[in-house]
Amino acid sequence: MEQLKILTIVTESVLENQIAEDIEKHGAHGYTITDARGKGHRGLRDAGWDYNSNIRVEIVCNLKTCNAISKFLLDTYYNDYAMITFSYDVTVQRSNKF
Amino acid sequence: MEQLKILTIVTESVLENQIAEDIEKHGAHGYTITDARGKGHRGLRDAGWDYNSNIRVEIVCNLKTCNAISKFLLDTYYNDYAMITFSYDVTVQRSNKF
Amino acid sequence: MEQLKILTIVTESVLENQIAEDIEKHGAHGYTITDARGKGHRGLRDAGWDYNSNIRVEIVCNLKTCNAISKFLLDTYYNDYAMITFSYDVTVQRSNKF
Amino acid sequence: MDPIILFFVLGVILGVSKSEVRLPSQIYDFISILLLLSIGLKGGIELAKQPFSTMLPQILMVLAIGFILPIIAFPILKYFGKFKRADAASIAAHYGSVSVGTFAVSLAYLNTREIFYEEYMALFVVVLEIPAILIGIILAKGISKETKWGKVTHEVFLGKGVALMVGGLLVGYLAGPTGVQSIAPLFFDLFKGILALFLLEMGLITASQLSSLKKYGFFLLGFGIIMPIVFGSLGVIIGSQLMGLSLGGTVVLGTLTASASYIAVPAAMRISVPEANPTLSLTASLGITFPFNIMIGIPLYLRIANSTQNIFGA
Amino acid sequence: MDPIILFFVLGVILGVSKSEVRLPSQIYDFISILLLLSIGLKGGIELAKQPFSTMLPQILMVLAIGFILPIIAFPILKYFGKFKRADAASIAAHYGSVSVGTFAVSLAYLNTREIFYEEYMALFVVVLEIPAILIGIILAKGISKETKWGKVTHEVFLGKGVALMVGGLLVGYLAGPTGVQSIAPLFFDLFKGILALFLLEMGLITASQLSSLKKYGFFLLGFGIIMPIVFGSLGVIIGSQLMGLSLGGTVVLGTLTASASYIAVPAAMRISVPEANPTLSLTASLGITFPFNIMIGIPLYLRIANSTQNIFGA
Amino acid sequence: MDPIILFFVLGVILGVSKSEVRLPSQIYDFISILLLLSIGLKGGIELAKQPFSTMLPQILMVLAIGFILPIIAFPILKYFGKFKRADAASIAAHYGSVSVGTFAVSLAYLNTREIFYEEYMALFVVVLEIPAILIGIILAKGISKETKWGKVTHEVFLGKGVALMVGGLLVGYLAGPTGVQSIAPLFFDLFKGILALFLLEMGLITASQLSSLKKYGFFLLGFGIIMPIVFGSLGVIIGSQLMGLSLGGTVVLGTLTASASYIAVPAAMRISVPEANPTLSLTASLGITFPFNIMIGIPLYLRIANSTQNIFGA
Ligand SMILES: Nc1ncnc2c1ncn2[C@@H]1O[C@H](COP(=O)(O)O)[C@@H](O)[C@H]1O
Ligand SMILES: Nc1ncnc2c1ncn2[C@@H]1O[C@H](COP(=O)(O)O)[C@@H](O)[C@H]1O
Ligand SMILES: Nc1ncnc2c1ncn2[C@@H]1O[C@H](COP(=O)(O)O)[C@@H](O)[C@H]1O
Ligand code: NA
Ligand code: NA
Ligand code: NA
Repeated sequence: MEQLKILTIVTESVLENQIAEDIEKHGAHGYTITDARGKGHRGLRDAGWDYNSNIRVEIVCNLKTCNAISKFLLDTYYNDYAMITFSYDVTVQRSNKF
Repeated sequence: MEQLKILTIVTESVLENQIAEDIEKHGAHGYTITDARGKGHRGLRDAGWDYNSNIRVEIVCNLKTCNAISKFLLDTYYNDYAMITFSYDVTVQRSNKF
Repeated sequence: MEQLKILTIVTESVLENQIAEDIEKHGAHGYTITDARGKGHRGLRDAGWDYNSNIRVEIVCNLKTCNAISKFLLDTYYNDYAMITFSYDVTVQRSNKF
Repeated sequence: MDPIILFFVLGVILGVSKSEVRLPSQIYDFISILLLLSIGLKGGIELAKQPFSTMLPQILMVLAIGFILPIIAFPILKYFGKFKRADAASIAAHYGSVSVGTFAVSLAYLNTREIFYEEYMALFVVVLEIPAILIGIILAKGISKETKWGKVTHEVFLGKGVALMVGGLLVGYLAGPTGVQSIAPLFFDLFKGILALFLLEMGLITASQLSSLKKYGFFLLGFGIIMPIVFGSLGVIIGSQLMGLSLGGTVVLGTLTASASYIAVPAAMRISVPEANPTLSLTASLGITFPFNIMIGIPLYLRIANSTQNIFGA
Repeated sequence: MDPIILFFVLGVILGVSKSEVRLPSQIYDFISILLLLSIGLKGGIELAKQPFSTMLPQILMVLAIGFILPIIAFPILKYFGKFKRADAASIAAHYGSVSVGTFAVSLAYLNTREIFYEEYMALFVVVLEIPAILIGIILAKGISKETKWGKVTHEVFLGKGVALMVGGLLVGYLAGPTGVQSIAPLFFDLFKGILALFLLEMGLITASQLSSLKKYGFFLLGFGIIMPIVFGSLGVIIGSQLMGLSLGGTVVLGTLTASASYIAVPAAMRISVPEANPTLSLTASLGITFPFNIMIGIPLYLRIANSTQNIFGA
Repeated sequence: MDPIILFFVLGVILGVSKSEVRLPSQIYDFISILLLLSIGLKGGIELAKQPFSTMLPQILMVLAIGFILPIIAFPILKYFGKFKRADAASIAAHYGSVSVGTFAVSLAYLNTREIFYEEYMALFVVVLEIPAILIGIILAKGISKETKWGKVTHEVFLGKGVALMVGGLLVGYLAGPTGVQSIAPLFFDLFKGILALFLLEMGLITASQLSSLKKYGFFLLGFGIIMPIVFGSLGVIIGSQLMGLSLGGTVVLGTLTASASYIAVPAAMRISVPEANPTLSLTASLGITFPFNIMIGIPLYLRIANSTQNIFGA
């Protein structure tokens, strides 16, 4: 069976709708989003109000989709938005649907 | 030392109490829950209101417990509820307590 | 390229500011925090009100920083506060900044 | 037009046009809690004025209605709608039960028109909310030993809806009209404003249900309109002829029987009849019946109540 | 019975019976903020009417009380309760400090009975809240160099509780009674309704503390009832005999000394005396003393105040 | 001093001193929603009293202002401020648009002084909010084919700010003064209290912007003070000389032109001109211009309006 990945993206909340679209366009079957705050190279984002909060997006997908999505997101948004992406191997139970 | 796992479950918020009980019954020593939203095979669950929001549950446990819990949850809920489970290896600091 | 880690810490919300300082002191370049609830050896922490809720902190860093942070946090807080830490390998896209 | 209905329409429009307006879910919770407590408190104050013995026959009558309505709806859904047993049972339970939001709108409607109604009707909301859930589960599963009745009972009586309304009723009953005066600015004066916000959010939610409507065909649409008219008429007739309610009280009872639950019942069904598709019942109750009732139904039940009085006498 | 107390009882019942009713934590925050600002604002308006020189002796007196109370409580906890040093110090700090919720209930209680009290008492809440924290830390650690006093001071003065009440006091003081009129509908008219919701949630939280009660034995139960009676009586006597407060003011001061903190102190202790078990102090202050005070204590302190006046003269 | 301004100052002080006071973001959302709806509702009621034909020239005039202001600001920012094209365009858009919070403070200011103003000014907020965004995008990108105008339009018209204000306007218009009466306790009576809480949070946010101020040098500071004075004077003169507004209406228009957006525009710019640094524009609009306007600007525009009337006649 194909090795599956979790791709995690932490980025600005304003991008939520756009990224959700992007993810689907690149063939992922789903995603999970939680609200987050944090700090990185672009300073403190402490969720105090709308324009300063993060989301944390997780996508279960295969390696190809993982690479395609992360490449697309970084190419499109990385220069202008707070963003970090990372991935790792997972075992998905009942994974036939991915 | 035994290899430990993180088992992650994303499912409907209405199941929170039941799943918390299930987890304990199967011998896990704890769990962590965050509120989430997302999309999967059963459509968009965007946390707009109670019946349409997700939770993300993480359990640190050994392989046996991980398998037992995920099997039980999928057998019990998978047909009727939005649910996804996945797991991966972790190193737990001060892991003697698991 | 150096192998990177995710270090995850689940602990009491009251520690948020202190831990954020500690993380930076030990050389990590950022962190991501989400609100959480959960159960562990120190009982149920169900986020009902301020003094009973958890945070879940994630740090992308190299092995050395990961070990330094987790050692420091466990030495400093583990005896007196609800806390669990675990880590695993990740691939970070555009990882040159870590 | 009543501004609270306009808020609902605004919500639907904003929802359909995919605007970014949303009430945070915690605010929706807060608003629901305020509404449920307010309704309970008002009911409790009035209850204190009634000798309980005169109420008992009315309560039993309402209880009986609660058992009968889902039993009427179920075969219609199963044989005409061709729904699976679990789905038919679940939808029937939603329609046998009541919608607190619709109830609140009917009170506001009558207040605006200065039509008197028995304030203790809040009690009937609670009484009607419960039996349909039990019947729904039995219709879906038979009287099976597997059903965790403990869990069901807990879900029904201690779910947010019933617990807060009963709680409000008791507080209102015990504190009485003068006692409650000090908390009136929050619970009574703000009531319609809070209801307006609630309806704004209901409009947004309704809009998000509309897309499922296409998917589930037109039977649901018809059912979601005809069923409340039938149940509403039934409620009006029983209220005026058998229970001796005032004109306003009759309208409220008709609204209650016509309305379909979207708080207590979905939660209970999701736990107890998980194989039922929750989208079906919510599409019908929220997407069709709720807007129908608050915009067309309530005035209609008033007309029916008027006619009934004219024909049969009050 | 006062409806706000009924809301507390409702919360306890719903909590004990494991109902699903909960205020979202953000709403709890919102409500706390409103209460703290309201109390501060009211206090500030009244403060503007007093020449500060007449207040100073009273303030110093209250400050002294704040230093003495935890020093009385500590040895009782350590030697009779057999608590570890850190736990005894932490609980002592909770009881030396005050509960804003209890204070608010005492104001509501006196308002209902139309008993006059000095409105500037809000100032004393702040004055009493702080010294106990310092004493608690010293009792736990000695006057150690390690203690990060900077952090402690920050925690104490800039924690939500003190910051908002002092902020409200200043705004009320500077804006004066006519200035504040325009914001009165939110901060004053809704006060008791908001307090009712707050007590509903406090009831739910209290219920969740009850289970720890069994675990920690009956010493805490006794302590949580007897300590407030002792401290309350002390407060009443000092208030009426040494500070020349009115009957109502005396009751309020008695309530303040009798009450135990569950906002500022737990936060400060968790950071500064982390080895103290927070469950112990919260079980006592929230699970026992808070319900005791709002249901039995406040009327009791009124009786004591009345007797004191009769015996010693006002 | 007006207590709502004191709340803002309190927020700044608490923010600067790193206190733990924060409104949960959901509460901030809730409060914004209430303010936007309230302002819309009030405007809508007044709008119903005007024949639309008399309004049209005024609307067109305001629309024109909205197109011109950012075109004035842009070259100043680009050539004197030496900002990158995208940053200059984005800041220009912020200053061409309006701040609803500042608008609300100006209404409160005039109400306190019992100075009459045209209540339908709320309509102008919406009219002024929009053109600056379009100009900002064109200034940044040229009239490029790549710009997703569909997305921009959606962002502008269906973003929270415009959608709720227009929604409120329509509800107020359709329901009329008597219809709206039932929801007045929430939307009108609480208005200034809610505004006070909003300003408390704005103060906290402003404080968090102050640190970026140092980083971005003193040009921003000067710009953030001089630009509103220039635009405010322009607004006053246009309002009194070309549009024939009352003294109060003139002050409100001056406040609108002087104010800089921090809700609709930042959101639209973040999506449409992402290469612009959002910290720059928010530091200026929130950290400088907002406090300047509510504390110094509004009284200043009143003085300018008075002088203008004296010199040119009303
Ligand atoms: N080293 C890190 N570990 C965990 N999260 C990070 C890290 N760096 C950045 N983040 C998250 O990613 C967001 C954007 O990062 P940046 O673009 O570096 O400012 C931050 O606000 C954090 O939430
Ligand atoms: N491929 C995926 N990646 C991440 N999360 C997913 C994925 N598929 C489903 N989920 C999450 O699991 C929930 C239930 O999934 P489903 O049962 O497939 O609808 C969704 O609402 C998502 O939050
Ligand atoms: N086995 C576990 N799996 C996942 N989360 C855990 C586990 N044990 C503890 N936690 C989390 O860590 C917090 C503190 O744990 P503890 O100190 O063991 O009470 C708990 O409240 C949980 O949120
Ligand atoms: Na019904
Ligand atoms: Na005390
Ligand atoms: Na402007």
